[in-house]
Amino acid sequence: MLTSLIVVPAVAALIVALVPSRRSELHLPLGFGLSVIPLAIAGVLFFEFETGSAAMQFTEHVPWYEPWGIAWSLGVDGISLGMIVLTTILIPISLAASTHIDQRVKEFVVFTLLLEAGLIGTFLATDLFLFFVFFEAVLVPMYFIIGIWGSERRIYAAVKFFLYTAFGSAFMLAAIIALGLIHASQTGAPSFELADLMSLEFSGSQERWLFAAFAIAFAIKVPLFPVHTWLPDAHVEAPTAGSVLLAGVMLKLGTYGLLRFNLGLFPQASVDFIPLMATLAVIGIVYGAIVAIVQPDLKKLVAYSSVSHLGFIVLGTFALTSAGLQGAVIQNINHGLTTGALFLLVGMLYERRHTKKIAEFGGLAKVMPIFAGVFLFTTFASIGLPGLNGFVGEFLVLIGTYPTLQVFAIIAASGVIFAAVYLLWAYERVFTGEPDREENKVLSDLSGREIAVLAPLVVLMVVLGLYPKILLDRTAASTEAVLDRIEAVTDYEVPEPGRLADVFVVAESEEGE
Amino acid sequence: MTVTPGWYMTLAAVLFAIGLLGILVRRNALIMFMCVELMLNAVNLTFVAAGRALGLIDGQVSVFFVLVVAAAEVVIGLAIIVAVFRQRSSASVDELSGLSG
Amino acid sequence: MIETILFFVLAATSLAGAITVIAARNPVHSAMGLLGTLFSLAVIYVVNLAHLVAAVQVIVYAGAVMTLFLFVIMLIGVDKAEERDETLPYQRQLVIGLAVITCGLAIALATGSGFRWTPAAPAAAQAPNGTIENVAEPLFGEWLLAFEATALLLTIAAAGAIALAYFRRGAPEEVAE
Amino acid sequence: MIELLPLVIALPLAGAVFLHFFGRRIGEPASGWIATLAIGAAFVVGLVNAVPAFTGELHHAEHVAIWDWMPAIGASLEIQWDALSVLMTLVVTGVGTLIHVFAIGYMHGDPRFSRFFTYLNLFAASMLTLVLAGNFAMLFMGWELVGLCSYLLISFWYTKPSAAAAGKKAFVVNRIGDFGFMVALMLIFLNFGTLSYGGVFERAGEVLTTGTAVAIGLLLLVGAAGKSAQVPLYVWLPDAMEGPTPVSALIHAATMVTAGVYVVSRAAAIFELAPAAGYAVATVGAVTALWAATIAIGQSDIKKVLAYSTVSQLGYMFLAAGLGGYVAAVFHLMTHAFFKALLFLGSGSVIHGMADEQDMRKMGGLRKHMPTTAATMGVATLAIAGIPPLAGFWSKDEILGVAFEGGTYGQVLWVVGLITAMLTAFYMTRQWVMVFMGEPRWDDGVHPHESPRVMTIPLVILAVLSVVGGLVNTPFRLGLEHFLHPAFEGIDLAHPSEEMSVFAILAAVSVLAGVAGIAVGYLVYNRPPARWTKFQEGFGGLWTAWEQAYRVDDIYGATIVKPGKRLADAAAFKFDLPVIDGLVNGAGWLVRTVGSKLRVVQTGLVRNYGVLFVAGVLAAVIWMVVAGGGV
Repeated sequence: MLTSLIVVPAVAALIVALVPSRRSELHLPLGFGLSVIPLAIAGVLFFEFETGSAAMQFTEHVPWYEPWGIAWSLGVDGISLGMIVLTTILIPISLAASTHIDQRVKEFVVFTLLLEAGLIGTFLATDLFLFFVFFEAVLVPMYFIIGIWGSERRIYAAVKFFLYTAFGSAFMLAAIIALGLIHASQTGAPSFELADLMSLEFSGSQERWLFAAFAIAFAIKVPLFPVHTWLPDAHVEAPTAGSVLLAGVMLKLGTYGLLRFNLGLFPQASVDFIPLMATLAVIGIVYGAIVAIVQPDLKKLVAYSSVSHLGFIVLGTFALTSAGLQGAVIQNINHGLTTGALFLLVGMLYERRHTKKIAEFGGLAKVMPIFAGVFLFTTFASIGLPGLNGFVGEFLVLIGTYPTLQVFAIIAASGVIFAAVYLLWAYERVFTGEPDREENKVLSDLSGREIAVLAPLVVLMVVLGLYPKILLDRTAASTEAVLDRIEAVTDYEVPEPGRLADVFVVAESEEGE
Repeated sequence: MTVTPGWYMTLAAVLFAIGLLGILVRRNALIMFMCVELMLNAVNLTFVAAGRALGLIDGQVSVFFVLVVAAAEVVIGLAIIVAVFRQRSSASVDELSGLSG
Repeated sequence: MIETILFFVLAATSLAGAITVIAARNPVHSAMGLLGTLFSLAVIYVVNLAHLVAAVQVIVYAGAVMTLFLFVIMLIGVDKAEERDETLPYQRQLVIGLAVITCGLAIALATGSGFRWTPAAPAAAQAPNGTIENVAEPLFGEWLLAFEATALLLTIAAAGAIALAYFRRGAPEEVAE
Repeated sequence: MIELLPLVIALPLAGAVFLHFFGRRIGEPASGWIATLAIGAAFVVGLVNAVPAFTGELHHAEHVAIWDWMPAIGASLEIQWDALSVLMTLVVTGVGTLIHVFAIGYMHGDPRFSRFFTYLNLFAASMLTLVLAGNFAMLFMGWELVGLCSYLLISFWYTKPSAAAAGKKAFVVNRIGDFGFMVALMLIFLNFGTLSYGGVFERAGEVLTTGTAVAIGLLLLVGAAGKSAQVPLYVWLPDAMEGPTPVSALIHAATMVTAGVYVVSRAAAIFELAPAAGYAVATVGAVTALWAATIAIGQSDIKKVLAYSTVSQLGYMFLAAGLGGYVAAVFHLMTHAFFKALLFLGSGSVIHGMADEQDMRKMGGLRKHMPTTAATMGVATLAIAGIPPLAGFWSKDEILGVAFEGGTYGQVLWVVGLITAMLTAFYMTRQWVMVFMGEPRWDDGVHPHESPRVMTIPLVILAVLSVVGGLVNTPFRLGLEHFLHPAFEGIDLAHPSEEMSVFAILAAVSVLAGVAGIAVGYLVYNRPPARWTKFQEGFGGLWTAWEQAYRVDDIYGATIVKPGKRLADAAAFKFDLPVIDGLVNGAGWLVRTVGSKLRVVQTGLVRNYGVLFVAGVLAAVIWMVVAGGGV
């Protein structure tokens, strides 16, 4: 079943490629139609997923290159399930939102479908080598999507995006190979299987170096604070579909990697690196939000807001508490939905006015009430209004982080204020007041197609906001497993909030006698 | 004072050095070519002397291969020189700097 | 005893030939120098019992290669003397520098105790006799593949030379004075 | 009947959703009535379920679970139904219904009529979620949703830039308060492992050290101050007057702003353990009361006076709650909801009649043209001034009584409270007299008329409530205290002293203060305007300070907003782009320059290459010799 999830998009890309470019009007609908199949498979996978167990399910294992122990082995568990479903949802939506693309539609649809195959592969791979192959493969279609269909400085942005990520993943490759060799030295045969590598013994500094190598690659992808400057450029220049997929799924490769590989393979190093990663995350939250406030360009504003939101996810991951981890995994998906919707909306504005500058707009609510309504709705979901999905992730992360990282949690909570500031201020400048410019007066409101594109995201935002239990149940077991393993291997004690309460009770009763 | 193979080796080394010096110093393409020939012959000498020292006939066999390579090289080299010189009058190598970076 | 005298004589002639190759202003003189070196080497081969090699040396090298050289020299008409000054900047100084380093290295190795010529295999009691049979047997036995490769190389060389010559004819006739 | 409780939230929510989609098609009055019906039904369901509370059977909290929300932190959507939430529900739905009826008249002719009622119903649902929440997470959900609705309703006329800015300001300042509230939740979760009220309040005694209790108390105070517009974070309420008047009445007088008082009362178990936090709440309350009262005196906009009056009265409630007088606070909350809603609606009908004129200096002599409004606002003015037997007297007097009993510090606060009572009486009378008495000072073309019956009926009902409301909890028959007692068991409620003599003296002093305020107000402002300015100059610079509300907005602007923007600009355009991006592009530049330097080596000359070649070989040989231990 999992292999079909990867193969179907690839075959779909092939089919679309075979359609002659004369019939260009066929490509997008065909691509959209084909992309619904993986969505169906992912849906089946989601409901057949056994909620209780933390083990990898639906695993497939086909030896690829025996001497080095590389295998086509796939598996899904609580952590990656959400991301698979999110990817299969966002691909059809971004295709449907790309009707404004006129030149070379065929290549666009082919690259998007290949991107989908690569992304799903990355989340499903349980063999590190296979993971790396997909991790790199994903860059190529995105490079072309940004490079060909982007706006003015697209070449610069595409090259910067590609080189930056490739630079990071070079370290990761070295670490993966090192792992394979260590495995060979300890157990005879080299292997890249995640389960095998988890049982390896490392010397102190060795583990820390390997952790650092993986962390660099994923930190660039997340992006964490110092290495984030490729994101605004990539987002501003990418076409709507590119931005949606880049923010919605590709950034999560970083957070997913940190959780799956950094925490999974190097528990002791993760515990040692908590202060550093937490600091970078918190800086990302506050810095991303502050910088977002004064961005003149809507897309850059949303890009920096992504830096801020993903800071929350990394903070939740490295808080190493059950609520924190669950919050991080859920926020991965919620951020994908809200920011995806925001980018779709900004894209629709761009299609109408061919500009993203906030100053160019004003008083649009009068001209486009439905659009303004949906934008406000998404803004509040992104700010983290309870009842909508943004809140669930952020609240879980903040509440979960406090037991271990008190000061960090409080500073991160201030990010909530800045989020309100920059988004509402942007909303105010763009939508309220009288439309003063002529071009703004004649803008058309949302068309049926656009509403159809946004509707599933809006529904999901409300459903996940009020009833996140369907997702929380599926991730709880896996995140607990990660924590138990860290607790078992290292001397780190996962704080059970409330146990403190019992502790107090016990302590007091002893003092009492 | 019997002649040990080492002597032949040193002679070959000196010949090689002279050939090398010739390439670096002279500007005329043909002279440089001859120097290359000189260096190849020095190598042949080492092969033969080593073969004699080690009692292996292979030393002399490999001389043939060096010879073949030298011959092929001369053929092509001279053809190029002739072709190039059709365009330019002087034989100096320094004019041929079209491939500069 | 006789071998030592022979060695010194032949060494002298070959070195002299080599020096004339690089020193002579007229290419023809350097060609003659090269020829001298080749002949003295041939004799050295004989002294080292490499008879076939000596014969081949004389026939192929001295005969074919040198004639080709002379032919080309005459064809292009570069047989007049040319000035000896150095055009490239730093070239001369660099070469001298390298020469000094090389001599330094050579002397250091020669006088240094550590570096002795220790052949990998023990010195053979009996030096191989380079007769045609002795050489031919390994040439067509062990080294057959290499032999075939050289055959291929020669055909390519021939084709290359013709190709070079052939294309030239198409090009407009430049005046080569 | 308890199972029907979720309906209390569901009905207004359903109303909001229905109107959102079909409101425009239903058209003007109908959508208003549907909304009113929705909240009215909620009131009925609440009333039905409140009967056991009145009869005293509801002696422990009932729980109705809806569904699991975030199990990892003990957060689920569950309703807690005890005396406190009963009272709050009835106030919210009761006053809410009246305001909905009023709004149908007030919003007549507005193009987005149905959208307004969608937001009003959504607000009602959110406030009820807040009030009925069974755990802190759901409380926080209601807390923020209420902030959302206030944002939507303040900037309802979004085409007015000032309204949009006011909405954003309200939401951001509320968010600052929510930040404090969230940190409090973090502390609670760390210590209790769950956020449900049951888990927290029962074990509060054993689990919390006084230090953490004080910390949680103070953080809850920050959250409450943000929502109930107390001293540091009150700046958003006066600007919130940009919204339509029914909004001001419902949200910024009766319900939302009281959420802070509700939270402090709900978390009484925690404040019980932290007297220091209690005193902090009381002090903030007293300071706010006095501070806002002084500003209200100088305001000339009819709604601004009421806004600062609300801030001041909320200060009173915080004063009582801080000293442990939760019943007094809730009692004042209820009575205040009645007469303040009445005042706002009254001002709404005045504005409606005066063609949206809000400046009192352009009014005067309206009692002849708007008799009902004048009469009902007169009643409310007397009530808020604390004239017996009206509601305001009983509730304010009980607060002052609680303060008086609260030890020496309590008595200091009592004095502050007394002064504020006098100021309150003064500025309310000033307002009433300027609007309804004296010579008409209208602009030309304005001809005030009495509002239609759909607006005046709620005024009359609220007037009756303002009169009757006080009798619920007179010292002779502590009705409310008895009613609320089950919600506060295990907490020793502070209340005024029992002996009649102390009560009598206190009552006399507070009535005296009230009457003095009214007298001064009446004497000064019943004269032609020239007389006013002479009176106002008597205060010299103070009066202008009050008028400009001590220029607090400018101070905040200069100390927080402007530096914040400069910091953001510096971070974005001086640090992020040049430095970090610079580093990245710098790497590219570095590679390019090194490359161009190396190009020189490629001369194209064979002999140069020869030299390099030989040099390389020599280096390798030397390295081998040296490494090989040759020389």
